[in-house]
Amino acid sequence: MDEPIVDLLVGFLVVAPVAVALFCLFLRKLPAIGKAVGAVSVLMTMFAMALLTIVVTAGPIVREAHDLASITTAITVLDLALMLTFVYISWKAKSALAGVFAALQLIVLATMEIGGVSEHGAAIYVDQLSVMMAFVTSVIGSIICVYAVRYMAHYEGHGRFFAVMLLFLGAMNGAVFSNNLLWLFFFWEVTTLCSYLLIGHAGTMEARRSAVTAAEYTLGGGVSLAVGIMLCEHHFGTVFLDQLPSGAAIGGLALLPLALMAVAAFTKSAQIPFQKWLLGAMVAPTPVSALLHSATMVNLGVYLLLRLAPSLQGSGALSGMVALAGVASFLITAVLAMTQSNAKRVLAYSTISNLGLIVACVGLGTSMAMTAGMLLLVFHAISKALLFMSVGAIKEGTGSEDIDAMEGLRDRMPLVSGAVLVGVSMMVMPPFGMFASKWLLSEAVASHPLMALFLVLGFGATLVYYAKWLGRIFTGGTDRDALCRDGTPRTYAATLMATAVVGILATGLMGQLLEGLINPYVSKVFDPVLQTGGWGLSTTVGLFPLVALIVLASLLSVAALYRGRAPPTSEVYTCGEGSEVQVGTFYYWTEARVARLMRTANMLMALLVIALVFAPVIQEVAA
Amino acid sequence: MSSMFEQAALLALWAAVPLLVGVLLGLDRVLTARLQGRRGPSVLQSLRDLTKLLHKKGSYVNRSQVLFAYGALALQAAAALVLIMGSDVLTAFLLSGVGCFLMVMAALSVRSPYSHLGAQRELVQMMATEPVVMMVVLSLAYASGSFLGAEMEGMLVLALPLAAAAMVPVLLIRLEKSPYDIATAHSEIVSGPYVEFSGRGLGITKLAHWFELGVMFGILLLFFRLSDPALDLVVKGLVVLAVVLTTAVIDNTTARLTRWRMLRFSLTLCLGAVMLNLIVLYLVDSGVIL
Amino acid sequence: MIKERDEMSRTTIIPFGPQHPAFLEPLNLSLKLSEETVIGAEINYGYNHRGLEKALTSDFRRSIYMCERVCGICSFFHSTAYCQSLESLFQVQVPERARYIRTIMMESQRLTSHLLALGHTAEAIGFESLFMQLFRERESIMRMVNDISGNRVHYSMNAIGGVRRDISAQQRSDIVSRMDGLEVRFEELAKIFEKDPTIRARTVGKGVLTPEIARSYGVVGPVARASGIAQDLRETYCQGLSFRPVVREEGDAYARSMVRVEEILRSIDLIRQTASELPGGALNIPFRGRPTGETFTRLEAPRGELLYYVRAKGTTDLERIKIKTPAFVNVAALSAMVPGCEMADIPVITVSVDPCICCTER
Amino acid sequence: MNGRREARSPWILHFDTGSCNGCDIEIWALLTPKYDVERFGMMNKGNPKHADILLVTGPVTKKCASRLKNLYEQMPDPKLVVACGDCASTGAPFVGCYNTCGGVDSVIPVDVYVPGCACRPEVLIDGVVMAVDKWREITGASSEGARS
Amino acid sequence: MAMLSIVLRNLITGPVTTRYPEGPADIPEGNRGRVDWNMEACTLCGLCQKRCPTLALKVDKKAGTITLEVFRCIACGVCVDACPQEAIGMIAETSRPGYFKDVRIYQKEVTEERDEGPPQP
Ligand code: SF4
Ligand code: SF4
Ligand code: SF4
Ligand code: SF4
Ligand code: SF4
Ligand code: SF4
Ligand code: SF4
Ligand code: SF4
Repeated sequence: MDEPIVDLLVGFLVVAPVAVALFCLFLRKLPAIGKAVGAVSVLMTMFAMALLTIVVTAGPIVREAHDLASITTAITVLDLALMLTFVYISWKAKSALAGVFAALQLIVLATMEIGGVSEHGAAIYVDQLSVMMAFVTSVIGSIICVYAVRYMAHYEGHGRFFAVMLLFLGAMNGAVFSNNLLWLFFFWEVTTLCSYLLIGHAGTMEARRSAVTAAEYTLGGGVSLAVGIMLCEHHFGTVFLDQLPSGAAIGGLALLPLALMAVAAFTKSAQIPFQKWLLGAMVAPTPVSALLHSATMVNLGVYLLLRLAPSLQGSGALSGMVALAGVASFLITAVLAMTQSNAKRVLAYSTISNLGLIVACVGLGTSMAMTAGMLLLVFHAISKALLFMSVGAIKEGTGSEDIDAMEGLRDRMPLVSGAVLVGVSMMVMPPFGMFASKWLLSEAVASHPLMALFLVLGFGATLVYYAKWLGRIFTGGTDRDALCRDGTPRTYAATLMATAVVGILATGLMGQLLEGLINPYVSKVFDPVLQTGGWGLSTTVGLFPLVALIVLASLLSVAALYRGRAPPTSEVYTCGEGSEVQVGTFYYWTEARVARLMRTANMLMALLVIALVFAPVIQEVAA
Repeated sequence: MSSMFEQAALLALWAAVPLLVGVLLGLDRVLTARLQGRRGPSVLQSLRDLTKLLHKKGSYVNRSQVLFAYGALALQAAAALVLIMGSDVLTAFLLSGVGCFLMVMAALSVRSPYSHLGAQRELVQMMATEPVVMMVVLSLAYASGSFLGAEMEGMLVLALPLAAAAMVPVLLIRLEKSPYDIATAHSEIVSGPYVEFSGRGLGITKLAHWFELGVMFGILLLFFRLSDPALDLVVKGLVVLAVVLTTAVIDNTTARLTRWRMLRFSLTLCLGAVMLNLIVLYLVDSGVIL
Repeated sequence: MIKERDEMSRTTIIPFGPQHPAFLEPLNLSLKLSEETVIGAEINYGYNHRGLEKALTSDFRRSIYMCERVCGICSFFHSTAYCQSLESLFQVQVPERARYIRTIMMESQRLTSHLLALGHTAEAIGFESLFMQLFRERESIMRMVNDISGNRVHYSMNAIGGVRRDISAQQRSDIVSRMDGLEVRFEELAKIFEKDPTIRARTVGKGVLTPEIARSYGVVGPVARASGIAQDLRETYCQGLSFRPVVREEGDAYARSMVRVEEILRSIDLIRQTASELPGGALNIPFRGRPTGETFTRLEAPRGELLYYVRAKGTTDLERIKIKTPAFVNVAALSAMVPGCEMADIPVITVSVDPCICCTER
Repeated sequence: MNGRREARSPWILHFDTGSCNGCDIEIWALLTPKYDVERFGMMNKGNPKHADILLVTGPVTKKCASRLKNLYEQMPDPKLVVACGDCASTGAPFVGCYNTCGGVDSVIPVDVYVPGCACRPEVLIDGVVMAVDKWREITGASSEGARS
Repeated sequence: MAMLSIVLRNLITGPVTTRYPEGPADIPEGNRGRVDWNMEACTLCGLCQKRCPTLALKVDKKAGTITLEVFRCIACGVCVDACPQEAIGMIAETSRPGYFKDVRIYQKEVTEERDEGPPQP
């Protein structure tokens, strides 16, 4: 596809948010910003859909680097400016670590620019994976921005806030469209900057400290990425993603750039032992959390891994370790999520956990696993956005994010509770995509006993923490008690419902999603095994009755919405005493024990990451 | 035509799952009574109980409770159907797992201390059994090369003896028997997750539980398949009877232990047994052993 | 702020009773749980208070039958204590045969009571078949006392000055043979209580009552004896019969069960001795007039020392009856045993104390 | 026969409203090998919401009265109450006790009275059978009513 | 494993459960089931009423009746012992349960039974 309209679409998805972001800086007033955000959201959604259609029907969009040399130059300049900004920020925040990282990045970049970088390849390469990511970012990200318009009424600095939010979306889109690793690096670091600004937005001591932590971790990851890119150039003679050799062809030290980029992805996706920044980010306003956890930031890490998957495939020890890091993160954070009482923290752990699964998928490097990973990416983003936005609405309604305080919310905020129900259902219940991908992944690990062990335990823990939370919300008295109901603000209702609809549609169209986006990307490396057919989705060894389950779920939902004659109610059983009831939650482990587990996990996983980096070296020495 | 006939027969079998499980539970009750020196009820007693419950209107505390219970039933029934149709065993198991999740939700959706304690114990119970059964399913698939029940052929128990054995404690737990009758532990938490259900609602939860048991027994029976249909039936019948007898005897010779012991036992010994079995098989396949 | 609310809603409050499957009787424990650990327990009484002590003062003859109904588990101990009180007010000496018959009935009732307590313990730890087995043995004694007294629960055999019903020679041999059979079968069950790993897992170390705390609560009976307090009123009263109290040191639910297990074997022995040495003579010595004065009577009931205080002023109605029952002190000791235990241990610990509310509250 | 199916599975709830334990133990005896009422499908459910038949023992002390009512109300319809023993029937063994209400029927409606102090297991069995008969009548009548 | 041998023995030797109500009840001869009057012998002296601990019976000299509230009688046998005429006997058979609380009236000449009727709400 060469039509200029395509250029326009691609360009728009990156530039429009940035432009409106600048505009926001001047608007300052919330209602005006709201209108601008609304407009750009609608446009981005439409454009993302258009781009999606084009890519699905006409295949990837490729733009050669030599046609875009001016942009490359601009990006190089901006990149250096960005690095200097980071140095400045570190100096102001008195973070030596961040400063060192920023300086290192600067040095690596400068070295590369001086050494010269190959220019022959596609700078922009919009394939199915990119467009899938762009779609998630644009649609879910837009919804979150609209949601934020209402949420941020209680905060200061609207202009700056929305500017950064939109910039974030633009940078995300830019990153996933880039084929040139240096471009990707630039956008990658823009998201780092955005996350720093957003986390620190509230301006409190805690917020600022968390922001600095986040910057330290992700800048460290950036260093790893920069070095990785440099080594790419050194070993493979290219910085273009599509030109990286496939895994079977590389070994020894040549694996080092891949290992480093994987580490960078781990930091971005907050895998253990790099999870601290994401947990600290909880101090940010809820829309920020929603954005970081679903549409942007953490997705970028796993996106990079999915991109690198063809190269990682068959790399033996390296991909094995990536897989192990992924499942271990998955299990450990799933267990930790059981012990948390703050809803946002539970969600944060759950994010790390789910991203761990995607990492594991990449590490496993089979057709089924890749498919599962991509499905997970989409559905996780949607449901996480829904859940975070619900928590925000709950916080506004009740003043608390604590799970215990949400007891009986069903009676007080039925709509938001329904949204949580849908969100959690998307996470654990059929027919939603997360469930389907869990199924697929499980079938993929049947021949990997150890991975399977981590996985089955983690799935159990996942059910437990969601049951606990949802259970709290739905802990109600008799229907007679459910009288007073807070109205949920319209913006919240609309955005929550929109997200739910996106999730439901995506589930309903899972077959199309598979045929149009996932299988084509998977087929670059593997024979895609998951097909639509039979009762739903089928692989050579298994079958997922999607259609039947959708019918079942619809029937249940109809039953849930049906308000027939009220059944006879009775009070709860209290041994005849009829006393006041108080029910507590379970956290299984004491805080000390959780901290101990955390320390051990951090240590072990840090060792694993070190091993990951040294594996190529050892392999080289051995060979 | 014959395939249509077969499908109809399978559907009939599915519809008969509650009957079969009911009779099995009745048999278990008679056996338990005899082991205790009592005469005991009729073999059909469990079915009679269910019929009575389904005909009794009952009262509820709130709507969510009822809806979750119906959801649990729907999922368990769907799981049983998937299994019976010879389709994906893993799908069946996952569906049944979500069915248990919904049952927990049903118990949690009432502000009742006993119900909540029961639900929390049910969660621990799920943590104890789900991983084991899932590993069992994975090992079945590994040994047979397919996740489709219809394609799991031969006496897989010969390749997976430990995995099959691990199903016994799981069934012990799921049949609510000591030493691991935890969630509904009759004395201290009254009837745990079921405490706030009555009449038809209770019947629904029971039915869901029966379907779940059907799925569990179904997974166990996947270990035993012979090509001769008559012999196949006999072997399967004998296996089920042996399991019922074993669980009844174990139930009657032990006191009920606590939930952490259960969790430890099942996550170390049972899961370990399946893992060991799977790893041995894996090593044999990759030629490391033999 | 949020932290505080956190703590608050982390606790569950469980109303344990008055109607609860683990309890036969209406008693309410208000348990505060953190997850499943008990962090506080409040015992609420009063569900079973009928006002019997007041009613018992109305007519001293009628009260024999009424004070049996203080409790259906050790009814005979109550009527015996009551009759002994009045016998001491009337200063009548009970004939030897009557004393022996009372002993047989008391020890038989101790058997039923201990078997009940053990069965209840088995039920509380989910060992249903053991419960069934114990009750099967208990039925044989119930049949025996039914035959002797005419009722399974309330023997109505006591009279002031002796007993109302005799034990025939045939009944005597029946008693001895039943005891022989019971001994053999019960020894098997005793071994299970002692050795079974699952029972031990549920009872050892549960609800420990150290001797010091036991003394400070003033516990009596098997509860005291399981905490190393060698105190059994039968030791001084049972002259002529070989008797030693059963004592254990651990003070936990296991020890309390084991004390009962061994006491059952001793009671079997006592019954056999008394039944085979049953002396002849009158059943009952008539008394004259109206009671006057005041008296204390102590008796070793199955759950420990039972105390009757009776004061009379020479009228048909008594002036005051005060019953201090063993369960009254033992149940209170629960509040020292329960905190820190698991919810699942509550029935075990409670039952191991063998609480009886009907006499505690009368 | 209408109501047959219900009547074959009577689940009981036992509540002691201040009895002397005599009758309670006899109820327990019903569950044990010698009497084993499970042969009639009877089961002891410690939970009013699962129960069909409420067995009450004791003369209903004043403190228990409201609890008894609460439990009775939590039982789903159709429900039956059996007053076990003289206490529960009339409160007679505790005549003159100031804290009793004198019989279960002073608090909730009673369907069957079982005599005895203590009531023998055999008589209790008869009493429950009578309750089951009555239950059969109730459900039979109501389903006939629904048909016409 | 002692329990194992016990339960297996139980399985082999069979249940000990009574056949009641199809079979006979296991009631010993000397059981204090219920009291019965032989009004021929009774002199309506009222001693039994005086001694009855539960006030279960009423002697009406004028009407020549003794009224026994069956559900109040605890079968203690005190009246049996108290009667100077030995007009009262103790029967091993117990009273029957009822939908209503039976009251039994013994007439000096004729004996009849009547129900108290449904309890007043
Ligand atoms: S003496 Fe009686 S009234 Fe006074 S506090 Fe004690 S129980 Fe209450
Ligand atoms: S203990 Fe005695 S004085 Fe006190 S209330 Fe009871 S009967 Fe009355
Ligand atoms: S305790 Fe001793 S003195 Fe008392 S009745 Fe028993 S045998 Fe006799
Ligand atoms: S007499 Fe003793 S037990 Fe009773 S209230 Fe007073 S101090 Fe307490
Ligand atoms: S301690 Fe009291 S309530 Fe318990 S059995 Fe003895 S007299 Fe009865
Ligand atoms: S009727 Fe008699 S045995 Fe039954 S509870 Fe009442 S007093 Fe006790
Ligand atoms: S047996 Fe006892 S209760 Fe019955 S009438 Fe005679 S004296 Fe009264
Ligand atoms: S005591 Fe005997 S003679 Fe006198 S009224 Fe009663 S039954 Fe009749």
